[in-house]
Amino acid sequence: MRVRKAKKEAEISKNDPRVKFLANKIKKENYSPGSLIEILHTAQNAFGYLPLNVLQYITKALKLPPARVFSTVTFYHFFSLKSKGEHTCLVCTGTACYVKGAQAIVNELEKQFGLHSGQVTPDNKLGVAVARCIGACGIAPAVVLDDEVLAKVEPQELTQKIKSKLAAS
Amino acid sequence: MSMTKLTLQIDGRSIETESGRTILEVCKENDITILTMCHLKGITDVGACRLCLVEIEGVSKLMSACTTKVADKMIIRTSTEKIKRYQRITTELFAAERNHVCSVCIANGHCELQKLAYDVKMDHIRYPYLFPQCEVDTSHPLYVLDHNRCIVCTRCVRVCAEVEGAYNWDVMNRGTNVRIISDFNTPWGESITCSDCGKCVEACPTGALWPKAVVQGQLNKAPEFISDLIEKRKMKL
Amino acid sequence: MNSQELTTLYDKAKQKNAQYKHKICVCCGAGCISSGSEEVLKKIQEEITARGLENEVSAVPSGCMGPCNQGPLVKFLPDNTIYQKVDCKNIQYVVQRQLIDKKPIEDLLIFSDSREKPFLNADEDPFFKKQLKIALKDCGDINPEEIDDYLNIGGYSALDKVLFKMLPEEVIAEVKHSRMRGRGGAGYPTGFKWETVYKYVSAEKYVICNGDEGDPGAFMDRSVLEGNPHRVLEGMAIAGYAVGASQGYAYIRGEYPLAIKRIENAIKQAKKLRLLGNNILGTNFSFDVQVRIGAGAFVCGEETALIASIEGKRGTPSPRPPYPAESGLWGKPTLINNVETFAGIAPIINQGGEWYSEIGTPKSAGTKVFALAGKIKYSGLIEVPMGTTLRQIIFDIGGGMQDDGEFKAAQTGGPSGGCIPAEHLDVKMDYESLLSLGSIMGSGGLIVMDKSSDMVDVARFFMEFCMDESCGKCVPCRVGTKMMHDLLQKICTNHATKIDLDRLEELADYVKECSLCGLGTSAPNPLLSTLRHFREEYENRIRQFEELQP
Amino acid sequence: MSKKKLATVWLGGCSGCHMSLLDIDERILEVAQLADIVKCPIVDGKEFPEVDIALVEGAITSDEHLKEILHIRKQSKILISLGDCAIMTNVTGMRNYFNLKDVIETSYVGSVSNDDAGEVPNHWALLKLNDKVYPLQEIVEVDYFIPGCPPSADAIFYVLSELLNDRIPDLSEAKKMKHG
Repeated sequence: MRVRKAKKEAEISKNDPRVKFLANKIKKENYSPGSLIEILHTAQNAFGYLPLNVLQYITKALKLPPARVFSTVTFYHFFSLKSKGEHTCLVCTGTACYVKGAQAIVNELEKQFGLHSGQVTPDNKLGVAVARCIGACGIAPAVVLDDEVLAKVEPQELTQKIKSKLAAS
Repeated sequence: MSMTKLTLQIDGRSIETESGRTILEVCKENDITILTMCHLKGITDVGACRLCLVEIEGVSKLMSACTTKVADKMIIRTSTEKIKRYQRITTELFAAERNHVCSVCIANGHCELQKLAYDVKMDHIRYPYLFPQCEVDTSHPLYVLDHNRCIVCTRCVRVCAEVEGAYNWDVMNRGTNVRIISDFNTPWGESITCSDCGKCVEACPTGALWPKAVVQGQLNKAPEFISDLIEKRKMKL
Repeated sequence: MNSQELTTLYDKAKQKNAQYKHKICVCCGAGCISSGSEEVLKKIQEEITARGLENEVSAVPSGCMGPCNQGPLVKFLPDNTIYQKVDCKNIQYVVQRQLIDKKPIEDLLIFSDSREKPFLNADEDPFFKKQLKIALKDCGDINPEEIDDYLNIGGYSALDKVLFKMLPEEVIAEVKHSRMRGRGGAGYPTGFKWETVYKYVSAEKYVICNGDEGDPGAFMDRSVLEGNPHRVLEGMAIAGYAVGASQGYAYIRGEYPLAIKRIENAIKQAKKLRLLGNNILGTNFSFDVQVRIGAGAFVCGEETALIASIEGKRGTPSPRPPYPAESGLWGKPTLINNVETFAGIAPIINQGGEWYSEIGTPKSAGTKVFALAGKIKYSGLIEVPMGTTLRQIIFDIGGGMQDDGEFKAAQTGGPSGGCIPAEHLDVKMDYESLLSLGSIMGSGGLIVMDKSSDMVDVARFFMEFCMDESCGKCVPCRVGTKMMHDLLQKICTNHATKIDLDRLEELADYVKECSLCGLGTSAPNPLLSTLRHFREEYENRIRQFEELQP
Repeated sequence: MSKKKLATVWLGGCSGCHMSLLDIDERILEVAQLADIVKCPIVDGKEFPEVDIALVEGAITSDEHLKEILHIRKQSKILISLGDCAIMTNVTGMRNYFNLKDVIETSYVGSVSNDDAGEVPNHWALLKLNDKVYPLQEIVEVDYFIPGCPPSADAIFYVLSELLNDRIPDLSEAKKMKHG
């Protein structure tokens, strides 16, 4: 038998309110493996992303194989294993937005902040992502800036808005 | 479930069999060749490689032989020109997806993918190679995982979960970014679930999983060993 | 609560509503909210209170009214006057003129900026007049967050009817008689699906509402869920009664937080009144609904993948048979229908299958919701009888092309559908006609394109979508869509030869025939349909490249 | 029957395929009866002449190769990809997973034996490597393929003798196909 030398991740603090929140959710879902995705949603909402030690916590609580949990997390685009930045800018690139110039927005963000989809600035201030369709086609092109849905977005106006947000924070 | 006798026709041959079996099982019993890659007798079939597709009269879609049960009076065709054409494309896509460099592969000469290429008479690949950058995980003391040679048949995943019960493996990401992972995409050698049994290595059809103790040209896998093991486990001695 | 008490509830709701002379609905669909409609609603409520009209006028949020790019929309009932692009600044003026002076402001009425004479009663405007709303009927007229509003229009009376007056077999017969077909895309007859699930004997069965509307350019399900969630719940409960299930799941895209919020709220309210939960209306029938939130995977709209996702796994599809009707969620018989399908159930029960079956065409009964988007004057949500022509939809309802551009093609069915060229503008929008043109009905996304659209690039766009959304399980879809995308990219950048086009066509046929699930088998559709109707665009690019060669 | 013209070419490969060609041993006399070998890495000749059959070993790795293969395609009635490098880039293509710059740095500077003292050679006579290595069929139309690393002498002889006798070779029927 070989010696097992699994790397230890930083333990998560039981006093962290987010952990308590997560623990409650897991209890509410009856520790059922079937509710893995609901629990992951809760964890991501609480932590902004899914740190490895949180995944380990969930894995233990639900008595699931680690690989099952990791494979599920990486399957869904909603879940992120990396922190996405203090401010997030989500550009919808669904068909309607695409037809109405979402690409210009993506290009402008790249030009102004040097960020491709899924990237974060080195100082972790701003993260840029694209969505496949947020279902707001009537107001295309649409952008979600920190949970606020912006309609008929003009690239320059958007970057101005982001810049003022960054300056304010 | 009670078995009922039924008669069906495969490639013009009339065959008697029982209900509850898959088309693939019936074909094998009757020496009708069906190409497979993700199938391994004894573990759950997933119908992923699409090599075993057959035509069934009255069914508009092609059906995977490994997951479709036989029915009375079914008329099945396994080797029409259309099916052969599709099998060749599947093989080409397998070969173009990752980096299958036979000449320097540990499994050269003992590889199911290589054999498949001969079976479908693939002398070259018509599609551009994707040349993805793939890792080689040598962290396990006994075995190597080489993603360059992996075709994501998931035989390792199913053997580990269903036969060994360790559930070390699963698949991460999606699309062409899928990769076999152990635990949290942890190096295999640091897995807390792997029991070092080596069943995944036996089950792997290519040179993606191999024992370190073997040199090129000597690798000889025995996936049928897994199938036998499953049969023996069912015995009540 | 029993049936008697439901009647009392209806009376109560009616009474409550009767006291108001006017009702102001402010569209709080996701589109209008992003144009600031919540603020508008708040201001209107303040204005009503300031004028001391709170006992005469109620101002409530409502679901989607349709013309999403004219928002924020405010509707005055019972006059049915709709104001568009309402600004917080002129609310005082609007309320004064509409409610007090009774002199509506023509310049602010819906479509006033593009029609010579706007209509005081919006239903007379061609945009609304040519529609027939069944699934969307009450969206825009009721407050989706109040069950009273739904009860006021006879909500849950269909559930009451089936529980006390109909056997499950009779419910199924009624749905079969309506000839309704699944609105999720494939168009499988709803009644037959119900019957199949009904016939399997099992102590546990499940009903799933598929709200994983992932097509880019489609927002029908979202609007129904946001605008009238109780209608969907009622449909699910009726389905549960018919097939013998006591647990339902509403699977909704994570991208639709408002829809999730409203359906969760609706479940809570319905449970409180015992219209969901144990012993509904005092009968032996129990039915509970849980919400499951999708996590960003288009493939989860496929039934078997959706089931895997509800079970907390990777959303990878499985080969069928066995069909979910036999072995679905947790291996039990499972009925999966689309949001819009469930929204159509209560009207069928209330008004009869016969009534429904007479709407639409012989093979495609009823109405269909479409999401109009792209280069069209009035984009938004519409509902028309099946068999309405594409021309009627775009030019009569949608007001024609944006900036009077020239129509080139309409894309239906999203990444699984195809493009319809100008010469087929008179195609009837029903399942068979669209299929014969190489497209599909799909869930109802309808993107209009003008001459500036490059059809090869459109094909590439959808192929990229399918490639990104491929779950990676089967080889044809995983590698085939990637290869096709690369070849399309090569054509788009003018680097492809005739051989590349041949390869592309061979691959398209292969992926269509060999893929495991619907995502793969339909992934080549946008490519095949643009090849069929706009082949010269592909060939021109190839010719350009080949002429450059030495 | 007039004598045919035969050429063999060595592009981005290890010349192992040519070794295998030589392994047809005395059967080369049979080939010589039916064809003249007019161009071959060991026969001097500046221009690539018009030929009936060209056997091409190796992948396309540089501008030079690209120019050559386009010219060869024009000059040849039948073009045969000889060996795995020509067909699937094989070992030659193993640099395709990396940046060309990294590959060159690693080989000339970073490799352990260099003690970081090496430098990237820069001489006009050296091949200018392309970013990626391509198999022949991605650049030109190829008529026949003899896979293998190297292909067996039997396979090579079989294909040659069939073509020289105006028959169509089928490697899969003769069970001579071999990858790797």
